[in-house]
Amino acid sequence: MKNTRAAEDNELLAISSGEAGHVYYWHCGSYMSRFLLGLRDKKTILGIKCSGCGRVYVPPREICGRCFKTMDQWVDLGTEGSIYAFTVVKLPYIDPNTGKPIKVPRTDIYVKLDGADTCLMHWLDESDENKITVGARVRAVFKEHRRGTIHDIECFTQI
Amino acid sequence: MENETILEVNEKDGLLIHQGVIRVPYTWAAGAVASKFYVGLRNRKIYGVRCPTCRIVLVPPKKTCHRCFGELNEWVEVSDEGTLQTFTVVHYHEPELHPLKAPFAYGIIKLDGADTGMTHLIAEADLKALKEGMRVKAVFKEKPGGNYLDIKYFKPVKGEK
Amino acid sequence: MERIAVVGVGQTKYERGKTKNFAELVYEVTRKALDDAGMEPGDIDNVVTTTNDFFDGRTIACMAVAEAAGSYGRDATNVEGDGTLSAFYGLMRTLSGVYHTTMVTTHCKVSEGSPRKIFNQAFDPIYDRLLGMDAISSSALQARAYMHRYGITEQQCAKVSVKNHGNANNNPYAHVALDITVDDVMKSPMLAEPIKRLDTSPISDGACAIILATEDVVKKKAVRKPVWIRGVAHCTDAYRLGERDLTHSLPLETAAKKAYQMAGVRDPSREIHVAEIYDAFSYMELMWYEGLGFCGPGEGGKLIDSGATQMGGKLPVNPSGGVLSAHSVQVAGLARIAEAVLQLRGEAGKRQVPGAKTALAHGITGICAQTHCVWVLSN
Amino acid sequence: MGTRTAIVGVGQTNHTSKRKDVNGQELISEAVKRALEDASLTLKDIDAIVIGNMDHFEAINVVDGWSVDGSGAFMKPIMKVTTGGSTGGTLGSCGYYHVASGLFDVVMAIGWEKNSESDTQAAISTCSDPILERDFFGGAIGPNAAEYAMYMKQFGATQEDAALVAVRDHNNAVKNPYAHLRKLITVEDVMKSPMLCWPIKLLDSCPRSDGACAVIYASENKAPKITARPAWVHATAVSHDYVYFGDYDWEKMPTCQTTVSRVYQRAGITNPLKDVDVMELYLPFSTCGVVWMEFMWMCDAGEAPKLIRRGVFDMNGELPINPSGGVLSTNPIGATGLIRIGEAALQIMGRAGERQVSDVRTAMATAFGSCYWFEATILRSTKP
Repeated sequence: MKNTRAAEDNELLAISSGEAGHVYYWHCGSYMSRFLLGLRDKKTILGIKCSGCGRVYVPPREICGRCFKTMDQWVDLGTEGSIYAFTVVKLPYIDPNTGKPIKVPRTDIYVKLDGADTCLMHWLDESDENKITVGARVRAVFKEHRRGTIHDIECFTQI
Repeated sequence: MENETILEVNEKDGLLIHQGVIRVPYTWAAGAVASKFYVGLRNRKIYGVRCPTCRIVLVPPKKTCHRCFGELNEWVEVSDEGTLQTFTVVHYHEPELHPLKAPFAYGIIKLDGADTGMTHLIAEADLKALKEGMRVKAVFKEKPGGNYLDIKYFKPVKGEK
Repeated sequence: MERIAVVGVGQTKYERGKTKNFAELVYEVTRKALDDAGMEPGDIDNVVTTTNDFFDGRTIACMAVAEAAGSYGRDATNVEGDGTLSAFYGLMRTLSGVYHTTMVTTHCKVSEGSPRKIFNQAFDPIYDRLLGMDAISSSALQARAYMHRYGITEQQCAKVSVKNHGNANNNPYAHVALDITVDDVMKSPMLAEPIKRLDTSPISDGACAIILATEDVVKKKAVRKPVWIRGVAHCTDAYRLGERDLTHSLPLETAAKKAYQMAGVRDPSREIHVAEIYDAFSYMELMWYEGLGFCGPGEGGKLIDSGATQMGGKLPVNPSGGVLSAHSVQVAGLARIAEAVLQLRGEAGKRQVPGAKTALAHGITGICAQTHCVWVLSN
Repeated sequence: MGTRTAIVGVGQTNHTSKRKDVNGQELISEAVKRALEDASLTLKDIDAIVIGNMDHFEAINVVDGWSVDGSGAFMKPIMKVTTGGSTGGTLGSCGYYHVASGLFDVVMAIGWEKNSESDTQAAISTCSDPILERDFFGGAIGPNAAEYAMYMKQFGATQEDAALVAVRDHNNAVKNPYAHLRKLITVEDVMKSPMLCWPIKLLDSCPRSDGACAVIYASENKAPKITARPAWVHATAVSHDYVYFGDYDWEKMPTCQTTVSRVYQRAGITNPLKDVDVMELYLPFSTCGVVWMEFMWMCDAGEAPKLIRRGVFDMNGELPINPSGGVLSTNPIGATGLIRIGEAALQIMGRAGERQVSDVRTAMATAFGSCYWFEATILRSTKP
């Protein structure tokens, strides 16, 4: 950035943003709040069912995009499901939350909870890809101290 | 909480508000043109470029003229003194943004030899006495960092009230 | 141009700290717009959403509202900028012959992020971003330049604030309705000279949606009170403030002339019956009067003094209370169109301008309103 | 009915990993000047401009206004559209609708990205929902890897089949002077490259690039005066069906199927192998070049490896795919989809240089991004 010895005509500078962060207060809304409070207070995963097409969505949301209808049939999906897809992240990319590299290896999974039609994303407590199979049964492991975020589930573990 | 987006959770009437921070660091290439400008500032010289078609000198310099879209490569040195075209005295505090503590002023300065204005800070001045048309002069930073604040600010030329 | 109508509009109430998330806000207004148009979701054949990744705190922010806007199974796209531009793109799609009925949505929760920092990111990272300017301080440079050149007074700007905050009392969607005097504005805290607290717009959250349809659809669906689009244009100034004439908006003048030409409007001050314009700061309304040809250059102050732009005046401007009374950034321009539509339908309630037949809506985007978009509508 | 519209000019930068010598505006201006030159037009001839990128890669708010010094939008109409990875396709559609509306005669679409200015993965991960998915989103690679793992299991396809796609695209890029990665590779090179997410390896994946692309659209009145052989737009379509990454039914790529069916139907295509002469596909991973073929009506389920092994999609095959080298060789994200459209147009116009496929009358371009959203455009040498 500051190579003062370089020849004037060839010197190419760059401007750095520094460490500045942007704070956000995201409102979860009533549907997502109920889902998160389910994790926090009942250690269970809630979904919502569309009365039009019968699809069960997790995370729950106000509308079914397919039917363009308000949904109100809450479904308790429990804590178990199967792995729909996974990836073991090995590249320590910059965490947008901290500006510092993430810890690797980290296993991201798409879990299809029993009774749901969509997947929930989370972490799996296994980073050896040879020990993970698509379709394997998994269960949510809840944290002791829960505060109403998706991380009230510590991770999923293979049953 | 490390590697977690949500730092704080607020609850009100059964509704949650999640607080988080996005901290993606950026490094913007200045490019050859702006680099030359900043190398100039390091030597306490302010460079602009002349557009031969539009017959104007643009400061700070750029590669393409916005008016005629012609390539600009005729470098000219302009004065470190100029005229204050407009200004504002800022009274609110925004410490993460403002390089100076309020009250301070921003101005648009047309340097002698330039045809476009340059936005910058105004300091070392009686803020109540600022006026359009006032003569101001660049104050350079002691240890240049290769960015826009290598001119620390502009200050009124002596003799100006 | 083939005749295209605005057939439905929907707005949320604008307020700070709305508890609905992006999708829920958008669903509220798409539902309202459909009901307003007497249409079913199946009648919509394509969607234009409007998002800003910085305000929403995520890149590809349009993902969050796809379902709520009705994008599932439909051709959908996303504009980043003022809602007047999204609506313009929606108009193009409706005119293209490929689609016939377009849903246009926009939402913004200004209160969730750091608006000053977000605005600062519009400045050039290579050059002047480090100065730390935001909307207030950069607009203050423009306000002073404009006022200095034409001898516009702070009191004249204050009159805009008094008028619009007062008008907001008649608008159930408005965020900040106030009964104030010029003196109140003058005594409100100075932020960046000459802009004081009451010269500025509030931090508002909200959403707005409109539905555009071809004349065939209007006939087929027997749309009640269609409002026809007569002219639209947008235009952009130079990027750097030091390269512009800050005292006179050439892009606004250019966009307005083009929109008037399309609409066959020769004398806007007589042919426009009501205008909803983007007054992010009080001085802007005066400058935009001039750019829109409501008065001559430098006569914005005189026009507000004359009372012509008040309710009951010759050309009421911002009967809704304008952006000064509700500023949900990317929504504000589309809200101007929605308000103009309500006026032309005679459904603007207590803020109705009687007998309005031709209305103008206006949006801006960028530093010191670098881009302007002008709409002329009629019933 | 709308105005018939054609592409009359294409310009792009020499894409590379990092352009220190230019800032974003200057990068854009290179593509704009080349597009104007390609169409023998000047900026005065341009009635409106559309621009797009992904905000969190460069952190520039109001890119449309900022771009003026590079895009040439001074005192012109400009607007910004963006849909993530598919932004380039979105830009092409936006340029097309500007002209098709009858409101503008000559319109320029510009896509750009300087991926070198931030950590691409950090910026892209902010596209996921902060409340729910951001911390678990390691990018599109996971599902695509799983997709191919299942495909291999179901149909007996191999990693070498995907490697053939990587070899095809990378080696085509050697003949494209604008491509970022231009190195001849072999199946062995692909197989030996580092495993990123089994079974996807480094050479199966797209790079990140600095680059810009500009494409000029013109009305039926103007197009024939600008160029003797314009590339007429016959159809565009898009599918934005999903909100959360977890919603996606990626085993079946429904967004791809919907979009492709729509454009084929609108353009009267029933058998792409016969009816289309060249394709520029947004394939972020080589595996997509195997799995998605059946969703694009190229073959029956599981048959793609046979076609690939037979060289059907090679430069001298029945339906060449990605003569430019595709996304695997060049990926300035906001421009990537527009480069596909620009390259498809160059093929129709007969201006694709060494990468030209002979006698192209129908070409197709696609874009892919965000929540597995999909866009497609069909271009022809004849008016619609």
